[in-house]
Amino acid sequence: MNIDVGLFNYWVVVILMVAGLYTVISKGHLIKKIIGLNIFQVSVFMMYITMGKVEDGTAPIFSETAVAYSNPLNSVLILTAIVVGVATTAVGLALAVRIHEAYGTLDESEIIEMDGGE
Amino acid sequence: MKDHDILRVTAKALIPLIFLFGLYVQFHGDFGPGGGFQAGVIFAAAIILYALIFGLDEAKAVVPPRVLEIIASLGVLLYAGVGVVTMIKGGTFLAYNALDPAHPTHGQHVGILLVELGVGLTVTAVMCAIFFAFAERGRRT
Amino acid sequence: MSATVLIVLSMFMPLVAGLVLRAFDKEPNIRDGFSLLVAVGTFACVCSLTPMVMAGERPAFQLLEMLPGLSLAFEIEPLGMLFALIASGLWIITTVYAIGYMRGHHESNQTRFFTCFAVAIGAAVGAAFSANLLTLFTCYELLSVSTFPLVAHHQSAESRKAGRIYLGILLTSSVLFFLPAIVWTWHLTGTTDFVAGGILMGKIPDAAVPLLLALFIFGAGKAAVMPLHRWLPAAMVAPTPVSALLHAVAVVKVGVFTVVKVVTYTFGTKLLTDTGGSVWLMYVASFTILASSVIALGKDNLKARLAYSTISQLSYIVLGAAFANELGIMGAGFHIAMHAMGKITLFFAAGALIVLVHKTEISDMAGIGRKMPWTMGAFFVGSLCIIGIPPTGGSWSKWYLLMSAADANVWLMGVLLISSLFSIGYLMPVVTTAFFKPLPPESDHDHHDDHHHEGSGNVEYDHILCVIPPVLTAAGCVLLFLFSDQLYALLEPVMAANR
Amino acid sequence: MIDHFPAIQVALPMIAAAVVVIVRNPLVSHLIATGVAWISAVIAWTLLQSVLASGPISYQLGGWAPPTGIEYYIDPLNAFVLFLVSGIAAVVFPFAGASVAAEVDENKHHLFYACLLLCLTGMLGITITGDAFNIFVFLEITSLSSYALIAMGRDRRALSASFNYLVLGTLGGTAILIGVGLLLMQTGTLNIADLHMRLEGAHAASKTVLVALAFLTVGSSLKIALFPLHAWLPNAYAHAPSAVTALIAATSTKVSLYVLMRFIFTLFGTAVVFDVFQLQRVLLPLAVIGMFVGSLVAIYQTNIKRMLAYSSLAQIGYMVLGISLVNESGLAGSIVHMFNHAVIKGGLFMVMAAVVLRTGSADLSAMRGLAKRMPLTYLGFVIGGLGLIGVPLTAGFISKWYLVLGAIQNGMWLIVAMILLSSLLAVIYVWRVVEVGFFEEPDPEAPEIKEAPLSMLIPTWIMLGASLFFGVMTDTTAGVALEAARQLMGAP
Repeated sequence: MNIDVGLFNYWVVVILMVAGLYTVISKGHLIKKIIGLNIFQVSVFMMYITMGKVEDGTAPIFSETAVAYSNPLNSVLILTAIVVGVATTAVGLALAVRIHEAYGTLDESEIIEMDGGE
Repeated sequence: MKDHDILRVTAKALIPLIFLFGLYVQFHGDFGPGGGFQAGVIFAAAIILYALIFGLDEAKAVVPPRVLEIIASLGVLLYAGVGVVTMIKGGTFLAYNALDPAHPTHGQHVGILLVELGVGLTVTAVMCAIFFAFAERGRRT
Repeated sequence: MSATVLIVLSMFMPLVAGLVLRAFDKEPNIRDGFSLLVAVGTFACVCSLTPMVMAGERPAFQLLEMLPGLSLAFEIEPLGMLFALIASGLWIITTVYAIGYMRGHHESNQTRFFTCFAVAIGAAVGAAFSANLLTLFTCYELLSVSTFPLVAHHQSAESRKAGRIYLGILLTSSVLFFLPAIVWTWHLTGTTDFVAGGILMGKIPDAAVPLLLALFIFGAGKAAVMPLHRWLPAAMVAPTPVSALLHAVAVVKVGVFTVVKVVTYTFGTKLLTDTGGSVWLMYVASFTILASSVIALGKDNLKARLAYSTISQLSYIVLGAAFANELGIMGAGFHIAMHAMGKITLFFAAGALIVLVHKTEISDMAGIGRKMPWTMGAFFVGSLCIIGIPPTGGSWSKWYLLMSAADANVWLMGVLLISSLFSIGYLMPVVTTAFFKPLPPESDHDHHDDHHHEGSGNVEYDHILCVIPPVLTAAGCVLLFLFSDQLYALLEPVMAANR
Repeated sequence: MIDHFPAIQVALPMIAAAVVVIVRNPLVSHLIATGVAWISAVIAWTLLQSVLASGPISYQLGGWAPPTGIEYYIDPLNAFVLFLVSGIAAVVFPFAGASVAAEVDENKHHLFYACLLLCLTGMLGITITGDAFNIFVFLEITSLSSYALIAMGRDRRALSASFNYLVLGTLGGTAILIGVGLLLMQTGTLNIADLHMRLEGAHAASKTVLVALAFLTVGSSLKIALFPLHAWLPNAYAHAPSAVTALIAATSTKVSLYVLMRFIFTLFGTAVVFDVFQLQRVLLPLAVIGMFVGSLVAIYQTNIKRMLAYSSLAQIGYMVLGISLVNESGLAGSIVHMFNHAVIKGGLFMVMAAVVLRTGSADLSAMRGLAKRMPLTYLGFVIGGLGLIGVPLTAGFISKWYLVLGAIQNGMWLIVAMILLSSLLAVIYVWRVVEVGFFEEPDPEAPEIKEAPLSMLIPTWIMLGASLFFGVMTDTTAGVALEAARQLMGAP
């Protein structure tokens, strides 16, 4: 297969995305699910940053010497998305901690069993 | 870890520097890389470091959780407050130009600084609160 | 009072009364008196509208616009007038009867009973006055829901099951068939109003006419055209006043009323005769008439027998509509009135037997006529009316239906005649058993049982509140025979519109 | 002042959330939240009237003109949804007091109300914004606060339910983020109106757009809980604090549905979605299956909150069905059902909140003979249930009318039968509850149960009264829905 080097970042994005999704779906351990979610989200962050990159562009900070800047919009968007991701992870971990306190386990199938199969 | 002198001394030396760097990132954000988010995390890092070295109770004495809640809310209020002020002054929500109609650029400076300050406050408080919330759990059980 | 006020009063008085009744839960006398008062008031309102309609007016009233272009509106035309008169008039008598029955039978939850009863009557009058399909459908559903507590009144497992069958069939059929039929009509014509002569002419492909008609007929499950008749026998677990007024008059008549209304005011008889869209219905209705008569013959339980007789008689009306000619419509309209009067008499008598001597099976009724001459006499007159023998009103409706069949499909005259024989077969044995068989010697067991129920040593054979109503309605059967010209005059415009 | 209503609509609950955290007093928090919800509702009503009278409103945040800046864009559709969300909040917030006092720790009350307000902020934000990325941000605000709210339920199952929701909700949110990213890649803009203009031309049928559509559809379907992406919904509804269930069930899936509509009709346009990519071929079967699966599973539930949750799944099927009919009547049915179902289901969950408060259980067996003990509450259930079934004179009938009309206009007779059949399944599960309440005698040994407090009864009846009111006075619901559908379908 002929892999275009210019699309290298996107290949990484796809691999991370699928790996993250797979982890979320296949792993029964709640912490691993959160890790999977994080990987999934990071892949999207990468996608945004990659598409904002302008060849030979510098970071979008005003400078006398620079010729081209990368698109600052993508960085700004992803900054927001990262914050959202952090918040989600925090809430997820907090829930995991409380689930561990309430059930004594973090394994999804055991929790379902303790809930009576719902 | 209170007994480790090296850690204590290093931390005492580092924490002010971290704060200083945080302030730089916070208020230099409109010229260079930086802003409220990053600065907030840096501030929080300083406090978390303090908590790690000197213990949770010491840290809570410095910034009680109740204060964190208030700071977080104040940050949001500051942010929203700027928006409200711009509306009162005749612009749309967060239209900084309206802060100083005679010198729109000046208005923008003031506006972005205040908003970023709000963001910084909230992020600091929330990061610390998250840390405290998790750190506390282990001790209870 | 203006017509609008009268329309509003005659529909909403029962509805509001239903709510007010709840407040008198602890005061049975006030509650029952109030029920009676409202019944009389409603009937008075309906009556005072009658002269206007007879004079050719069409009092109308738009309540509100429910959907853009679709409103809850009411307009009184002769058929509706007739139906409203029957429902509200018989309500008075039934209320008197119900008070006697419910107290004599020591029923629980009497307040709920009278509340739901009032709401059901309000819905029936609303259906009678409705000016478009949507309003009719709304009242139809309100009637189904409000009568459910009446069917399941005893709260036993059996009556709840019957209630489920009742509501299940009625709701399913109406939602599954009636509603899409209305939406389809709206889609085709942009209106659902009842217009003399129909609205569908030229708007619907010929092939679709039987289909749409089928949706309407089976959608009106209350008309109990087979195979959607199962709810009617099931509903017989209800207290007898309910069976009498609702399941012989209001509920089932809303069903056939819908059928007649749809045939005359939505399709128009011309469309149906031109396209032959109602031919299939003649056969289905004929089958229903014969099949349910045969079933009725085999039932020993009096109320069950009457229920199957009702199914059969309802299909007379459907058949009249299916003939889709002026005499058929006239016959259908007549039969709505005649059957109502006759069947309510029969149910009143059956209920009196239950509440006074606790007899439900026909074979147990030997000789009872000698003890209860008035009740069984009324039963006899009612039977004549159902069978269609002078001097009762039923003979007129049979007459028009036969004439109509002669026009539309001669062979079906045979169905009408045979089924009349059947109805003699299932009604007359009751009368002969009651009057001509000897009364069996009363066993000790019976005494004990009666003692338990009545609180006195002797069986009470005539409770005034249970005996007067059947006698009154039996008299009504005869009066309808004598004064049928009034009825004819009322329905004449409907006939004219279908000429 | 009135010019700034779009901004105030979103900013006010956010500010209030911050204030509530500072104030900390449960009673004052409750009062603030209630007041804010009422003001929001008034603002939304004003906006709706203004949009209907004088056309769409555009509000430029920060004074930057679109497509550069973030724009709040209000047309009949989202004005309608704004009014729906804030109206429901205005009824549920005062109601929450009694229920929350019984179900949530005293020292968390202020945080509870803060989360409630943030949730409201998020939903209003999603609805009002005209910027695709902004939708994602507000969506996450809503989701995060709902995770927290659900986790506050008494039962430990609330925690696992919330976690489940978090995982699936994040996947959904991120899918929307990916979709928006792909569109940004293709067009370089985030403003929805601008995106639409740029997508109309050469890009319309490109693979990137197709993938973006796929991600956006899947993402919003997860949040809507469209079958088979509904796994999070039943437990989340069943175990959340009752007042939260009432709010979330009534609004959150509806807002997500709005997002889907916005993406399909405004962002991509019907031509791209339905003519080129044939999305209706996916949505239609899923909607129909959802209708049946939801209703059938609901019939077998003994926990009534769970039963209502599954019924929501079925009702969501109706709404998506309306979209996939691709005509004005169907879409209007979908929009009006969004409103009607919100009112009906909100009311039903409020009834259940009262039942849970008094009996301590949402189980069917606990409701035996309850109609005698709590007549007004139980009558409420009957009214709501009739609305779910779609009996005329209730709001549910109006939506069914338009859905059936839409299907008939397409000549889809099978779909007509499906819609009606599945609404009959509702009769079964509603009637079970009605029968148990009215026609069974209460357990003689059970403790005496009082009628629900007035602070719950009044809001419940306002909600259910609305379901009756909007069943007969349809100017605001069906009228606006038709207008919105007309504009979305691209008619002049």
